[in-house]
Amino acid sequence: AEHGDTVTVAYFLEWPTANQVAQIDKTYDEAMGVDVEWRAFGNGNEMTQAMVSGDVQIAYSQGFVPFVVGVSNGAPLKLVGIAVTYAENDLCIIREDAGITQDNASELEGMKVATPIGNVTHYKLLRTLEHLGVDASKVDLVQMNPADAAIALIRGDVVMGCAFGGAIDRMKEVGFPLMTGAEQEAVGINTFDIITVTEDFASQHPELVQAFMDVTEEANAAYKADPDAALATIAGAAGMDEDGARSMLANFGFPSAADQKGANWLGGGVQAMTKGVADVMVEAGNMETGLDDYSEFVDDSFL
Amino acid sequence: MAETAEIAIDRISMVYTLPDSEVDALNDVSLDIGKGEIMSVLGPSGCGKTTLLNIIAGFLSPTRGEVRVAGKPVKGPGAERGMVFQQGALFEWLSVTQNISFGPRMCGKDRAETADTVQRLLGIVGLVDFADKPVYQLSGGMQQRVALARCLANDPDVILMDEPLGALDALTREKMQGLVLRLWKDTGKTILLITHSVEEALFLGERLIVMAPRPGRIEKEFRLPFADEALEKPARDVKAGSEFVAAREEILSMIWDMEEEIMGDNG
Amino acid sequence: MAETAEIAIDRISMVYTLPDSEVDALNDVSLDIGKGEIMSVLGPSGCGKTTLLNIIAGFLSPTRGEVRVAGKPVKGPGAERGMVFQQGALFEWLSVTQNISFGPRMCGKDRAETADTVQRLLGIVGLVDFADKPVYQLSGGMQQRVALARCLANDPDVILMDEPLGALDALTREKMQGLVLRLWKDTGKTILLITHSVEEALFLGERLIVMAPRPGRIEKEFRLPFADEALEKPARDVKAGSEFVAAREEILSMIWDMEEEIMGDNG
Amino acid sequence: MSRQKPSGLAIWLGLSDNSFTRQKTVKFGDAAAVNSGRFYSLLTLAVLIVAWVVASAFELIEPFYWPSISGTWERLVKILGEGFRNTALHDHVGISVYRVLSGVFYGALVGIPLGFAMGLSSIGRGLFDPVVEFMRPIPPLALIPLIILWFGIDEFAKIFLLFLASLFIMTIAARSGVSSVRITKVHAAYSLGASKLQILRHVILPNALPEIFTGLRTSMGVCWGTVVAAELVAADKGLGSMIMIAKNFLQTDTVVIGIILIGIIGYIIELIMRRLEQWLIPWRGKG
Amino acid sequence: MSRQKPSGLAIWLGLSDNSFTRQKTVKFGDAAAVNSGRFYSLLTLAVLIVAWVVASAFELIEPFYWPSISGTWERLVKILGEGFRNTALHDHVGISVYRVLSGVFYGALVGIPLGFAMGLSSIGRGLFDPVVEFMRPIPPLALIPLIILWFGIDEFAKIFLLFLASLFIMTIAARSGVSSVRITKVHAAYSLGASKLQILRHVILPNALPEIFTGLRTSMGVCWGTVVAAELVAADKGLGSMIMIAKNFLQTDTVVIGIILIGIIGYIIELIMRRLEQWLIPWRGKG
Ligand SMILES: Nc1ncnc2c1ncn2[C@@H]1O[C@H](COP(=O)(O)OP(=O)(O)OP(=O)(O)O)[C@@H](O)[C@H]1O
Ligand SMILES: Nc1ncnc2c1ncn2[C@@H]1O[C@H](COP(=O)(O)OP(=O)(O)OP(=O)(O)O)[C@@H](O)[C@H]1O
Ligand SMILES: [Mg+2]
Ligand SMILES: [Mg+2]
Repeated sequence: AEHGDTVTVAYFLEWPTANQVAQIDKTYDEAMGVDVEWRAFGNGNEMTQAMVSGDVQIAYSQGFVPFVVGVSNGAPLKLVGIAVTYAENDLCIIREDAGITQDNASELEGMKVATPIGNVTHYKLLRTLEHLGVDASKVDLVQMNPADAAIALIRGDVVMGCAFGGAIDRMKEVGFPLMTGAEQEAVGINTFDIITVTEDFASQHPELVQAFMDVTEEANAAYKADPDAALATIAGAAGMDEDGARSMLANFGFPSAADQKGANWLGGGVQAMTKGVADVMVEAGNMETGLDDYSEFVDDSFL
Repeated sequence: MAETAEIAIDRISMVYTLPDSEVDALNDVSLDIGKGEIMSVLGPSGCGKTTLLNIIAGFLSPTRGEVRVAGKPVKGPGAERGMVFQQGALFEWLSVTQNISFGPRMCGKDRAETADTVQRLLGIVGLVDFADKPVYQLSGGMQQRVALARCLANDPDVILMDEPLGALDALTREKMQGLVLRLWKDTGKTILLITHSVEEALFLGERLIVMAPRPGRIEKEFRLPFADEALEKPARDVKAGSEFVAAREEILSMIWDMEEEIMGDNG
Repeated sequence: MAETAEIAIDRISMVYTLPDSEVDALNDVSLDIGKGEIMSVLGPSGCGKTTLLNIIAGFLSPTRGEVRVAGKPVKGPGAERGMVFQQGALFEWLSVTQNISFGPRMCGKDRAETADTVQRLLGIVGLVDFADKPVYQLSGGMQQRVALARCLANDPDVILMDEPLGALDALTREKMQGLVLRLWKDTGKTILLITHSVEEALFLGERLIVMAPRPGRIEKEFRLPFADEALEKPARDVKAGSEFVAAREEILSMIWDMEEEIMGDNG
Repeated sequence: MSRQKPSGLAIWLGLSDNSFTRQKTVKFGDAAAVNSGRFYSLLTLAVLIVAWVVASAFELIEPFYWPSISGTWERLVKILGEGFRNTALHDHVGISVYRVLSGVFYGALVGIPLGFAMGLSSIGRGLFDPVVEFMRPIPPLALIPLIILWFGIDEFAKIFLLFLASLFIMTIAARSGVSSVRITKVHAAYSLGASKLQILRHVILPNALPEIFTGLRTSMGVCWGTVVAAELVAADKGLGSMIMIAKNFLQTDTVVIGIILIGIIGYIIELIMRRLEQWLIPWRGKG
Repeated sequence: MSRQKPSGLAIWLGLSDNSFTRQKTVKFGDAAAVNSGRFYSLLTLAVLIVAWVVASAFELIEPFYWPSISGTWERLVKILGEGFRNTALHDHVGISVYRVLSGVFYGALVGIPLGFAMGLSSIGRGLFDPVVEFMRPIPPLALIPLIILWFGIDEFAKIFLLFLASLFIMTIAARSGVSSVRITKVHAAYSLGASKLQILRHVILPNALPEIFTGLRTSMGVCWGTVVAAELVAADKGLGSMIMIAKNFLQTDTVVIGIILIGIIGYIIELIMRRLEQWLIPWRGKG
């Protein structure tokens, strides 16, 4: 909440990011001159809701899809940067004993698949199914957060579980990715999380947003310079052990501010991609209508 | 209209309107009760006894007619008309003393004076040792004595009692009858007492009204000597007297016939 | 030991052990009740009347002594000893007929025969028109008539009644007393009846036992003519007779003194 | 003093005293003198509806906080026509109701005999008391994590959760039903020659029915609350999951429709139970 | 026939009849003849504990499904020492209890006057009846999505949810408390010269206290169940969030510890309420 001098930032557990060093070291608090409260969420949609209610001002690493869903429904959010890219950390794991691979993926029709609904994982699942020629409307999608999805997959309640974060490691004990991150990227299914702020917060406290982005940028740079130095801190903040954090971080990319300004990202790529995501969600019957243009919700001025 | 009656019941009728019918609970009832009189009311179930009492107490307004107490028309309940109910009308969250002092406290009477009154009444009803007990710890008979004392604490001119001893066992009841009689003699209050017991009605009424139902009305009125007698000789002697037994007989058969006529044999 | 008594109560004592004390509910009580006798039991609250009845019924086993019914020691309840309780012992989920036929049905009696019995009993207690009503729709007096009929349906040798009329109003009660008396006369059952009403005890007992508490014991026994008288002349004449009034007086003062002695004036 | 009779409408609306209250001089504190106040109920409803219409017409509230009346209506029509996420609305309702009924059914199936054993026998009471006393204060919701671990997310897991929610309520209701039987009734039955089994069947069981029914009503309410939670965690169908998924898409109108449906169905369940009770246990409270 | 007195231990264990039951010839169906059966309770406990020990020792169950006894103990010691996710255990407990108490408090604060208004006045009843009747069957959980949208994830939102959970319970309890006042008591007070305000204060209020207290007890129970759900969403502290987060990390031992704590605290709350009731309303059920 924004009680005068507190800023609340939403983040995910089991989602180790470079800036968590700054979270733990309270670099954010110092640079922004306020108390920064970090609240863990189970999915990006709840982040949107909390931001709509005014309790959260910044979401670090919100999924792209919840953002699109939110702004399409009139939620006053702004995308101000890219948090992480992570092709390999958001996957659909299929049970080994199901006997299903990319070649016979259409057998998924009529089976139960666990996924958080209405976020990046869901979007990627839809795109993956589309790519593999599976009729998504015939797959029995069960709304589950990653941790629950992992349990359901391990127990065999679902044949495939889609999740992000540490849950994937647990899932891999009983299965393998239907498509790897690399395979997905190859066919244009990109995966990244974003930094969003509420419109009010951006217009009333641009200096705080700026400071937040600056600290993040520095933390990313510091991490890239010496990944191992910060590993213990990051793992602790993410609620993971060091091995798990290391293997996940290995697949994370933290694009620099300069990169983000480029045409691939906030220079135009993101805006286009937003529209693409919206179209997919509308087509799959999950969203009523998309907007014609999402560029007003993207603001690269804080990079 | 100049009148000497403490309670003047002037041609009252009471009709309860039910969704599909009307009940004539009282039909054109008139009755005068003199100051300092004790009157008992007897009658089969549903003949309007409670209705009559509630009208005098001011809880109900009659469909027709009016009741005057001490010359003033009754418009609502008032502290000059005390009530004693069958049971369950004590405030169980209060102690004996607090129950008795309830009236004076509500009326804002002087505290010291109230304390004296309570002390005196506790003595009269024989509950001095129980002053600070919560009332729910008392036996039924004791509770009714508290109810009597609570009513007397406000020093009402008229006391209306609706089967005050109805829930007590036979022995306790006889004792309580003596207490009521003593109070009547000592305080000179005007008392109207409803009862189901013929014996009690005979014993406690200078006058006795027998009511009949459908429509509720006064069927017969008796003037009786027993209440006054009982002030002089032991209650048991009064009740064993041949006059008493004969009166009891007469009234019993009267009510018996009344019931038979109304309900057949299915009471 | 050859005996003619239907119920032989042989020096029974009953001690209830409480966590910190013992209650002598009955102390060395002996009593013989002849076949076809009707006996009433009177006594202040807590003198062990119910305890005594429960022992005869076989619900309690005495601490010492034994009870024999028709010569056989009582070890538990049995269909040859019927019970009538004060109230609330009817099965409210059953109709009048089902209540009355409960005993025969449980004992697996012939259906047609049971139906006849029920019909006959409905006639006796005057409830033919109410045969299929649920019992909770009946008035208190009617309910007790069902209880009587239910007890009779099993044709027990002995009927034990614990204040069967205690919850009824005065008029209904008088009528029910007549019914009990008639049943006794017609069926010739052995009846033991507990009551709090002196009048009832006098009226319904060929013999009357007055019990006293602490320890529970039989204080006095009377042999009375009124039950037999009432078979010939109207109940009201019996009760108005000078003999009756005198007996009433004697017993009342006896109990009165007993109570006074025990509890002082705080009943 | 004869009085004019007020109009039937005024009485129905609660604006005039009815025949019962008319003759009372003191009404304050007299529960029987409080009428339905229907006029004011209608007023409340009117104010709420007008407020919604006005707010919708002038777009005073962002639709994701509270939907417009027309939007909600359209959404309702759409869901009724197309269903929500490929499932017809009545299927969502049906599956939730089915889960609740199953949970209550199994809860009663196990809980009633358990309660009888505990109320009738020292051994039964001793054996089960520790478990019942310990499990009772644990809200079923807190068990969701364990139940997911044990039974996964299938129908069985949900119904098991609801079963647990109703089990202890039913056990305690049956136990107290058994314990509340008047000893005079049991004694009367013994004296009429009934055996233990007959007493169980013909006296104790009917006597416990009212409390068992109260237990069923309570169970229904609790399970109806719990099914929403059970469907939050993992569900493809059911009113609870409908609300959760709609929430993810910020479809506040669907959320509101779901909540209203849950309210209405909860109310209907309560009404049916009351009726059933009047019909099956007419003697209730009349012993 | 004098009988030998059984030993005090045998009576305590429920193996021998105590002085009350000893003299009864028919015990089946007699609730007063059922003793504590303590021996069998101890047996149940012993069997459960032995089963856990054996299962742990021989690793019969995957710790994922049910933790080993030693593992659970170690985890408990660890949580007691270090806390769970940087918050001491007593803080988790404290915040949950605080939320429940706040919710019940505000529920009572609003619900009691509301119930009084509804029980005492036709206007009050009319005005609030539609809202209360409609909201009552809606489980508070179903409102979570709306409450997050409106009030976010702060303390306020959680307490508001609990407030709603207790509000209707308290309203209905207060209303039925008011309606259950015996008319003879009110009439007696009028005849003793009491004014309406005095009747409200000195008759109706004390008379409604027992039902209000029952409402408080029910509220406590319901809120204690709801707090777990309230803490599902973005809670960093509280027993509910502890269980949920532990489940996410498959820490079944912590889940079990959390559930046991929730059970124990729920039980303690119930005990305290019972004590309070005996102390504050000694006249309960004795009117
Ligand atoms: N509020 C009411 N509405 C409708 N009818 C009523 C109401 N109160 C009483 N009656 C009817 O009015 C008649 C008289 O009732 P009332 O209570 O005065 O009788 P009662 O003589 O006191 O009877 P009981 O001896 O049983 O107390 C009865 O027929 C009763 O059913
Ligand atoms: N189960 C019990 N445990 C302990 N004491 C008991 C028990 N039942 C009765 N008593 C005591 O035994 C004595 C006799 O009780 P009992 O019920 O037989 O008296 P009663 O004559 O029937 O009284 P009442 O006229 O009030 O019915 C009383 O002092 C009573 O308190
Ligand atoms: Mg009356
Ligand atoms: Mg007795």
